[in-house]
Amino acid sequence: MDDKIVIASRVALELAPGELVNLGIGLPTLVANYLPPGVEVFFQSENGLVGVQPVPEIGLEDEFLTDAGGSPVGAVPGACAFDSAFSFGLIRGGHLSATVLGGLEVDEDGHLANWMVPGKMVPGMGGAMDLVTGAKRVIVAMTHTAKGAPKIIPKCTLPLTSVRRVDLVVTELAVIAPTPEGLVLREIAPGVSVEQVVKMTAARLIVPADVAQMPVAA
Amino acid sequence: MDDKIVIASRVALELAPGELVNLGIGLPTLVANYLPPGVEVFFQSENGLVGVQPVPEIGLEDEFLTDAGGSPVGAVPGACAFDSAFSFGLIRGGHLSATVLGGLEVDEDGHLANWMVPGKMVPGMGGAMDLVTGAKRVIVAMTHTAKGAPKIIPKCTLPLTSVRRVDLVVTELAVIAPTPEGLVLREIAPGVSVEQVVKMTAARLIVPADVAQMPVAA
Amino acid sequence: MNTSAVRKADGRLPKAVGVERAAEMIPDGAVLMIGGFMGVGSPHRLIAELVRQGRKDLTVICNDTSRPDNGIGLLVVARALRKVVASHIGTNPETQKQMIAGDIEVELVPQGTLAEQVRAGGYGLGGVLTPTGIGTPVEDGKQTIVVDGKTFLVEKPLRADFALVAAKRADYRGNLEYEMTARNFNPLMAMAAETVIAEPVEIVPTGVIAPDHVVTPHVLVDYIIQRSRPNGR
Amino acid sequence: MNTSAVRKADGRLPKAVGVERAAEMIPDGAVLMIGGFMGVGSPHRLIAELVRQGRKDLTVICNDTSRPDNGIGLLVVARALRKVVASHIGTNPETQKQMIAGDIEVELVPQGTLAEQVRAGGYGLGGVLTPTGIGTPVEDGKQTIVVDGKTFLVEKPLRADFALVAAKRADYRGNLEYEMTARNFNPLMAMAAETVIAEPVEIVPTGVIAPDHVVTPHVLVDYIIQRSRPNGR
Repeated sequence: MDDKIVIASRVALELAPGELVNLGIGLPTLVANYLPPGVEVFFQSENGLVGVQPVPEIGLEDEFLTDAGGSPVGAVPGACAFDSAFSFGLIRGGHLSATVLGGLEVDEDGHLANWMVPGKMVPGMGGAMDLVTGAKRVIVAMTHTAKGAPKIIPKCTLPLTSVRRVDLVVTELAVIAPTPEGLVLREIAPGVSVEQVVKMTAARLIVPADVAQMPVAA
Repeated sequence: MDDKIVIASRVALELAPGELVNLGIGLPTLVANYLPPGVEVFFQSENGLVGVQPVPEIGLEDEFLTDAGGSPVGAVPGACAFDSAFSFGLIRGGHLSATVLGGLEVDEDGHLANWMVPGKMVPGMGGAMDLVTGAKRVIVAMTHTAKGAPKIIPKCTLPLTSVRRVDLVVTELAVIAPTPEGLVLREIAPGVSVEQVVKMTAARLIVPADVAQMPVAA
Repeated sequence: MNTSAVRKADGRLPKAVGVERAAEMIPDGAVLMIGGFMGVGSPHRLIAELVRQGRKDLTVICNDTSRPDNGIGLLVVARALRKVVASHIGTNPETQKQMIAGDIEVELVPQGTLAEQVRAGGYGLGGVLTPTGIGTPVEDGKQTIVVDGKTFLVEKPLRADFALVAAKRADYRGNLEYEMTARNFNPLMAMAAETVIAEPVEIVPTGVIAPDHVVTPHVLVDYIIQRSRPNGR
Repeated sequence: MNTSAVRKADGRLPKAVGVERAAEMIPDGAVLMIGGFMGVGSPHRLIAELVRQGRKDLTVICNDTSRPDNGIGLLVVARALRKVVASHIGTNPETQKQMIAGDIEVELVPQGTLAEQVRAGGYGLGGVLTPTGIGTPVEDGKQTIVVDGKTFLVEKPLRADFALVAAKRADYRGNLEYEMTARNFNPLMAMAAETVIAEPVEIVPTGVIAPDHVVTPHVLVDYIIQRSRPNGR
């Protein structure tokens, strides 16, 4: 199965009915496709909307209704539009149940780096720093390695997004929970061994006796 | 002529077309009645409206459209309603051309005291401190004396409303401009002598050679 | 906040509750934000019910204590309050009387500062930097800060256990719309409390309020007070 | 801001100006705030006209520099900018290229901080106390403050010479209403500049926009861009 689907479908299980959730551009956006039936989650787009949904049908795009990447979206009944200060009031003020973001590095302190590679890529942090600082739960959705190199490492080498410890890291291989004691391996993907995950992870992993198997999309 | 009418009609001449103005409850509210013909001024009410006007006709009152004293008002075409933070953003942010307030004391530094008499009257400052701190021009509209005692004094004895120097003081006897040099007597009311004004004023007044006569409502 | 309400199929609690039930959620000693300006835009049914249930020792953050026979003034007269944080109490002699007698603690705050403090509490900001109050008794005991050579007061964020807000309309989900000067502190308070209870004049189907006209999104609103029923049924 | 426009009978300047005239008011070297998010809600006619007139050395405060062929991106490609304050430049390789070459100064700010800085500039607040950026490069060289044991960054207010804002509708007076995600930074910027120029999609008679739906009151708006005329007349 595609790595992205494994990750997105697993993250979807973290979201409860009625929650307000922000999905980052790219992989995190896929999460919306894998919500269990009957679970209605409200999606925020930081450019100013609660109630984002995909454009329901070709031809219904609206140039003034877009996601944070500038792509057309739709709005559910009961959606609400607002300015950027209000949008980040929701984010910074703890009104967001969860944010799902991509990551470049996560370390043993649960710190995330995902907004710049000095000298190479300086796109800017956009809303990421506020999201990681303010959301009730921060879920990192990323591939376990980049070009074979582990992304979960002892100490971030890239500039941090926030000093707040993230709550969960979901990769195509494992689900890892940063805790005050360190990174705890909670689940492993079907067909993957604990040893394989440990090998692909540069950071120290705490491996409990009961590592569950990751539930993934059927 | 009634003292209040003298004061209100003189203050009205200070307002220019298109300005945004906040009138305090009581005497300052009367100013709106004396605008010169053709001068359209926009009145703000700090409880959340730009475009206040009197209720046009008995029976058109709206329980949700009131002034800062809770009394029914009307709204001009093109009025705008907003929350309290926005309302004070207009005030504190310098978007208000002028505020007209009552006063208990004004002193030689141009400081105003108008919100409490310790041990006697502690109503609270409401919006007065923000108005005096933030408006482009602060115009004090008050009677020259209270029970015969001067209200324009060397140094305020009551707690200040702001350390900002007010711009103009209009009483039934005189128009006085606080300046860095002190209180300058600009105008005297018809039938009043400079000596009389000086006598009714406890603060030192700077009296230029050319003290004009106060224009008052016909 | 636990209620015994039956959960919906998706696990969520219903939002529409009777005014009695809503008031019962609020314990003695709670910290409340209550919207309204001289009673305009105050949740009058909730206030009356709190008085009827005999609530005590409340702390109320509000613009003013209105008049003795109106809005938050009724809570003062019923001696339901231990403390008031407000910008103005001058129109309610009962508040002044209880304050002088030492029965109620009153903290007076400039109106614009109060609005920003409530907003800061809801927006996750560390405080408010304002020039208002510098050189006056408002400054006493407070931290100041110099930014680019100018001195500002550092006013702390405010939060509450409950926000009781009045709205013109709610939809089934709890999106809120306000009317004219009845908006005032309501949308700010709806951001700044653990539990938000809204008392709308009207309740309309979801979608009736256009997204651009919703002022308080439903995700902030925990409960809406049910319509009052004809003949009390 | 002086213009040679004929004054109205009451002494006020007319608000409706042609896009050429509006752009002419903005000198080289001016500090601008420009609304929009990835070009959505940006004043496209004003931007195109600034490019056409060859404006130079502008400082622009904005959420992002969009793409090279869209919105604020066009100003970057035209090399009209000396400095950009933004939260994101990643979708415009031209901005990154000019930044690396030292042709343009880029100051990156977290989006929520940027929104509050613009708001603080317009609201007369001394700055923003935010937890965002603590312990990251954003903190470098900045003042911090401890409030109730928590540390916050002190981020300064932002102001501009001109705010160029896009709106869905203006009325004759200049009241503005926005549409969906095209609102973004526009209403905040309309509070924070000496001169505010609004580019509405539609212009409607005064009174058409209900007071509860006006987001930016006309008193903040100095000019509105006239309708584009059929056949350029």
